[in-house]
Amino acid sequence: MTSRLLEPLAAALLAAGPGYLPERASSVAESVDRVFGFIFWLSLFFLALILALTALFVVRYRARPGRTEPEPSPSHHSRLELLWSGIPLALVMVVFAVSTVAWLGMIEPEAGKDPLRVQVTGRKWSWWFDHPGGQGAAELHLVAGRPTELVLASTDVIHSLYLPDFRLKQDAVPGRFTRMAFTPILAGTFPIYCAEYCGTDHSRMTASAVVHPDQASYDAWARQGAAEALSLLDLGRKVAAAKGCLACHSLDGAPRVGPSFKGLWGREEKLADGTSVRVDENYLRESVLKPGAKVVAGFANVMPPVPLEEREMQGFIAFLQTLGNAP
Amino acid sequence: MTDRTAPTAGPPGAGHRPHALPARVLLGTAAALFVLTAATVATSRVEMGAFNVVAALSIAGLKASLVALFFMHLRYQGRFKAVVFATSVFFAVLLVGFVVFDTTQYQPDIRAQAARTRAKR
Amino acid sequence: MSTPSGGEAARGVAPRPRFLAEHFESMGAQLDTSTMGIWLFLASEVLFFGGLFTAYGVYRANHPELFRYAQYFLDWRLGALNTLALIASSLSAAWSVRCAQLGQRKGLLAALAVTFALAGVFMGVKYLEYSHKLHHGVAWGASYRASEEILRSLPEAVRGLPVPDHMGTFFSVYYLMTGLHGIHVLVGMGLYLWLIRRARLGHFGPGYYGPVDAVALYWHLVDMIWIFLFPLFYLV
Amino acid sequence: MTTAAAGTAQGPAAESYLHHGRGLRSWLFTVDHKRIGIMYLALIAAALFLGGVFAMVLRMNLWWHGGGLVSNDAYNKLFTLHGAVMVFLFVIPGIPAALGNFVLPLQLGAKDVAFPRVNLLSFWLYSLGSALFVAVLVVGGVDTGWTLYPPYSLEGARGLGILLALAALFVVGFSSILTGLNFIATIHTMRPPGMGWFGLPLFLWALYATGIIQIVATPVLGITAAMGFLERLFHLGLFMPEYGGDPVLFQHFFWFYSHPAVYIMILPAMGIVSEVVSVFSRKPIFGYRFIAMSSIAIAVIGFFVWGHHMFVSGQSKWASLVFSFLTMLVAVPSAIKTFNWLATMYKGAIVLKTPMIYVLSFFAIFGIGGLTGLFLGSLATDIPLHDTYFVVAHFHFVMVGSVLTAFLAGLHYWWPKMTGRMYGETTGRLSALLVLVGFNVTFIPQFFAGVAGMPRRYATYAAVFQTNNRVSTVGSFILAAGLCLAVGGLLASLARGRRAPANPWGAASLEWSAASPPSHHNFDRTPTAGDPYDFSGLRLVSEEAGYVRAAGEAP
Repeated sequence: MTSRLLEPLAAALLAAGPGYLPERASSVAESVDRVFGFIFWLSLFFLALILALTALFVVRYRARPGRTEPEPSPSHHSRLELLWSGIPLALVMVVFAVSTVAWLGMIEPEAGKDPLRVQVTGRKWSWWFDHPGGQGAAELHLVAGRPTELVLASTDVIHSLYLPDFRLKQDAVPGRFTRMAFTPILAGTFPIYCAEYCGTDHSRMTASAVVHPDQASYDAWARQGAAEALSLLDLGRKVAAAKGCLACHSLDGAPRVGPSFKGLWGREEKLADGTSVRVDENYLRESVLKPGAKVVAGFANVMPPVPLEEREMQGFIAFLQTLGNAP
Repeated sequence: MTDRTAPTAGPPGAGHRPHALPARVLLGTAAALFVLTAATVATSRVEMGAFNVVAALSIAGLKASLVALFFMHLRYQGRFKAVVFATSVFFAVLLVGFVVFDTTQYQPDIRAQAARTRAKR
Repeated sequence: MSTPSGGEAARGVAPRPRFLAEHFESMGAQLDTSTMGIWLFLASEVLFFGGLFTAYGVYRANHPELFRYAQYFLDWRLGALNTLALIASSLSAAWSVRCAQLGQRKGLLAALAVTFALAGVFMGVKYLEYSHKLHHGVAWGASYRASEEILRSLPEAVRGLPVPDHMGTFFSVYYLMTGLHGIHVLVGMGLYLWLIRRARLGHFGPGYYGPVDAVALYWHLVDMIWIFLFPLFYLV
Repeated sequence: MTTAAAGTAQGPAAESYLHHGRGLRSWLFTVDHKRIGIMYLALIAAALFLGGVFAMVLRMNLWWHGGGLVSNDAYNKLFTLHGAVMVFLFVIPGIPAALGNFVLPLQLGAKDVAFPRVNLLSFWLYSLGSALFVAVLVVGGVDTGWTLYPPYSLEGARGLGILLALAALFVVGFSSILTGLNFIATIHTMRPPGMGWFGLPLFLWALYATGIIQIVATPVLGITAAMGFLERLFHLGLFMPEYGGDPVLFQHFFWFYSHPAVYIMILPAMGIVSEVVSVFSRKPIFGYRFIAMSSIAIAVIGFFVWGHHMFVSGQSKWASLVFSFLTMLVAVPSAIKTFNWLATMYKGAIVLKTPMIYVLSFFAIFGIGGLTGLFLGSLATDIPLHDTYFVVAHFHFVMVGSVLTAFLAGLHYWWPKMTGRMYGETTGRLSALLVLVGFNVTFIPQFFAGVAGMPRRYATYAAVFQTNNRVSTVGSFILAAGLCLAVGGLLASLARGRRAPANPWGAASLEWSAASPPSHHNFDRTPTAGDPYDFSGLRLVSEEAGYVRAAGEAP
C-alpha cells in the first residue's frame, strides 16, 4: 500500500522538479543545475525515507485490539543518535562544498578576456541598459560566448535583476553599485524580471535579454540603434518605448499610472494643486526632467526624472504631437 | 516586578538574612571607576590613531565589568545570571562585528556611486 | 532551588508575609525569581542598545573623517561631568540596596534621594547640551544646518578642514543613542520616585528589598551604557 | 469563550478557572495565566481569520495571469497585510502565547507564571499592537511587503500607514520579549520538587529555547522599527541613501531578528510534536536529551544565519560564505529531532486521534519545508531561487504548514484541559486530512513555479505559470475548508461536547493531573513530578473517566 502511494508522488516530483528548470542560457547555468540536481535527489531520498518510515510505523504499530501496549524498546541509544546526527552533518557539508564551488564561478568574471560591460539602471518600473559605445536600450543586448559584466545601479528603490534562464540574480541598490559577471552561451531572447518588490508595477517591470549569435550581429544592432540614423519622429517613438514611458502612459487613451499620451498635446490639464496648465513644449520638457513640478490631478507623484538628450527631447515632443490634439 | 496581591498584612518576612556588600567594596569600586574615567580622558588626549578607539573601548569594558561584578553583585550571584548577561553581550558583539565587517567590504561600491553622482552635478 | 513543599500547611501557623505574591511559596523564592526576571530584562536591553551600537559602528567604520570632525561639536567636559554624576549615582544606588538589606531606613531614604538627585543633574546637563546644539542648528540627519556662530567656535585647526558629507548622520546617531539613554534615565528617575515613596511607607527591609535591588540593577545598566557612550562620542 | 457550567463530576472539585470571577472585567484584568492564554487564543484566531481572508483574495486574484479581481496597488497592500498579520499576530505568538501560557505553569505544577502581571501587560501590548495593525488597514494599508525594506518602505509618499505599522511592530515585539522573559524565569525558578532539568516536558524545553530567542533577537526588531519610524519622520540618514544612509544595514537588522523569529515559530511547534508523538505512541520519547539539546542548538545556531536572506542583496561575498556554511549546520538538529520522533513511534502502540494525525501531517510538511531549505541555504541554488515562488512555498511549508499543523495538534490535544469538553473525533480527523491535502495542493505547485522563474510578490504574471497558480488557488480553498471545519468542530464541542476527564489521553506530564478545566489555583496541592514520559502506570478506566494511575504504582 505504501509503494502504491509513494510511486506516483515520486514520479510526479521527478517530472516536475529538475524538469521544471528553464533553459540553460549562461555559462553558470549548468553548474547551478548540477548542484540543484544533487540537492534535489538528496532531499527526495530523505523525504521518501521519512514518509515511508512514518507510514510503515503507523500501519505496523497502530494500536488495535491485541496491541494496546507498546513493545519494549530502548528509550535512547546514543550511538544511533550520533549516527543520525553525523550523517546529516556530513551531507550538508558536502552540499555546502559543492554549492560553494559552483557559486565562486558565478561571482568572479572570467579573467583575461575583453568583457562586454553594460551599465544597468533600475527605476520604477523599467530597466535601462547602457551598452558600451553609448547605445541605451530597454533591452539587454549580449553576444553569445562573450564574457559580460553588468554594473547595476538604481535611481529610486531596491530592484533586482533576475534572469531565470541565466540562473542569475542581483539586487540593484540605490546609493551604490553591484555587479554580475557571466557569459551567455545561447542565442535567443530571454525574459528579465524584477525580483525585489518595488511598488505598483513591480510585476510589470520586465525586459528581455537579447543574446546575439555573434559579435557581427551585435554590432549591426548597435549601429542601427544609433540616434543620428533616425528621423526625429522615429527617434521620439523609440525614446517613448525605450525609456520606459509606455509602462505608465498608454497610447490608447486609458489612464494608467500616469495620464495617457493620446490626446495629451495641447490639452488643458488640471493640476493637483488646483491650478491648470496647457500641455505645450515647455510643460512637457519640465515634466520629463522634473516630473514632480506640476503633477496632474488624480495621479500620484511617482515618475522618476528622465534625462533626455536635446534631440531625443525634440523627437519625443514631435511624437506626442502625432498622437492627436485634445478635442 | 513583584506582586503584592496577598492581602494579609504583616511585617516584612523574617528569617531571610540577605548578604549585604561591605561598604569598602562599594566605595572601592566607585573610586576605581572615577580613576578609570580620568584615565580614559587622558588616553584620548594622546594621538594614537585607530588605537585610540581600542583604548577607549578597553577602558570602558573594564569599567563596565567593575559595575557588573560589584555594583550589580554578579560576582556573588548564581552563575546563571552571569551567563544570561554574557550571552546578551556576546550576541550584541556578534551583531556589531558582523554588520560592520560586511558594510566595510562593500564601501568601495558606495564611494564609486557617490563620486559619479557628484561628477554629474 | 529549594521550594519547601506543603507551604499551604504553614498558612495556618505563621501569617503570610505582606508582599509575598500568591503564587510563591516563600520570600526567598520570590526574590530569586524577580532577580532572574530583571537580569533577563537587562539582557534584552543590551540587545536593544546593540542595534544602535551597530549603527554607530557602521557609520564610524565607513566615515571615520566624519566622526573625527563632528566630535568637536561636543564638549568633553560636560560629558565627563555626566559620567561622574552617573558613577556617583550608581554608587548610591548600590548603597541603597545595602541599606535596605541591613534595615537602615534613614540611610535607604538618603541613598535613594541622592540617586534621584544625581540623575537629575545628568538630565540637566543633557538639557543644556541638547538645547545649545539645537539652537545652533546642529540637528539630526537632513535637518542639520550648523550656524555660523558655532562653526566659528570650533578649534582653529578644525575650522580649516573640509566639512565632510552627511554631518547630519553623525548627529542622528548621537541623538538616537544619547536620547534613548536619556529616556532610560527618565524612566529610572520615575522608578526612584516610586521607591522613595514606598521606602517612606516603610515597605523595605531585610526581608523584602526586591524592588530596590531590581531598580538598582536597571540603574547600573543605564550607567554601564553611558560608560561606553561617553568615550565613543566625546573622546575618540 | 465561556462554556456551560463545567463542575467536574469527580468529587467536590474547586470551581473551574472559567467560573472564578464573572464578567468582561474579570477576564481583561485577570492575572490568571489560563485566562490570558484563552484571550490570546481568541485574538490569535481572529488574526488567523483576517490573514486568511487576505490570502484568499490574493489567491483568487492570481487565478488569472493578468490579475483581474483587484488593482495592482490593492494586491500589493493585501500581500503586505497578509504577511504582517500572519507573521506577527499569528505565527510568532500562536503557540507560545496562547498554548504556552495555558500549559507552561500547569506542566510545572505551579500556580502561575513567574510574573503574572507582566504576563497581562504582555497580552495588552499584543492587543494594542493588533489594534495598530487594524488601524493600518483603516488608514488605507501599506504596500511595503512585511519585510519593510527601505528605501521603498520609507519613501516620502508613504503616509500614516507605515508609521502605524512600525509602531505596531515595536509594541508587538515588546509583548513577545515579555512573554519569553516570563517563561524563562518561570522554568528556572518554579520547577516543582522532583523535577530536574532533564525531567522537564519537552514542550517546556522548546519554550525555553524560544524564550532565549525572544529575549535576544526581538529587541533588535524593536530598535529597528524605532529607527525606521524616526527615519521616516526626521530623515535621519540611517537607511535612506538620499540622506547618506545604507539600505542594506536595515536588512541586516531585520534578519538578525526575523531569521531567529522563524525558530520562535518552529521550536514550540516541535515541542508540541514531541509531546503528542510520545503520548499517542504510548511510549517514552526516544532520545530525550538529544531532542532537548537540539532545541537549544537550533536557538543558538539560528542567530548565526541571518545573512542567508541577503545572498543577492549586495552583501559581501565573505559574509555570504560564512552565512551559507552556518545555515547548513541548522539542518542537523532538525534532522536529529525528526529521526528521534520516528524512533519514538517504532514499536509503539500508535493511537490515531486527531492530534496525532496533525503530527503525522507535520512530519510530511516539515520534511518538505526543511529539505527545500537546503536549496536556499546553498549559495549556487539560492541565487536563481531567491525571491521566487520557491521561497514563498518553502517558508509557507516551514512557518505556516508546520506551525499550523503543530498548533492544531496542540489545540486539540489540550482542548479538553482548556475547556473541559471533548471535541468530536470524526470532525477533527477529517479536518486534519483536509488541512494536509489542501496545504500541499496549495503550495507544492508554487515550488515548481519558482524553479521555472516566477518571482514573488507579483500581482500579474507570465501566462506560462497560470496552471500552477490555478491548482494553488484550488488548494487554498481546500485548506480553508479544513480550517473552518477544525474551528467549527472545536466550537461545537463547547456546547455539545462530552465532559472531559482529567486525563483523556493517558499522558504523564503534570497538567493532566489537574482537573479539566483546572481550578483557579491549578492544583489543590503542589504535585510531585515524575517522569513526564512514563505511561506505564496509566490505565484507561473508561472513555468518560479517562486514564487513572493504577493504585500502588508510584507516580
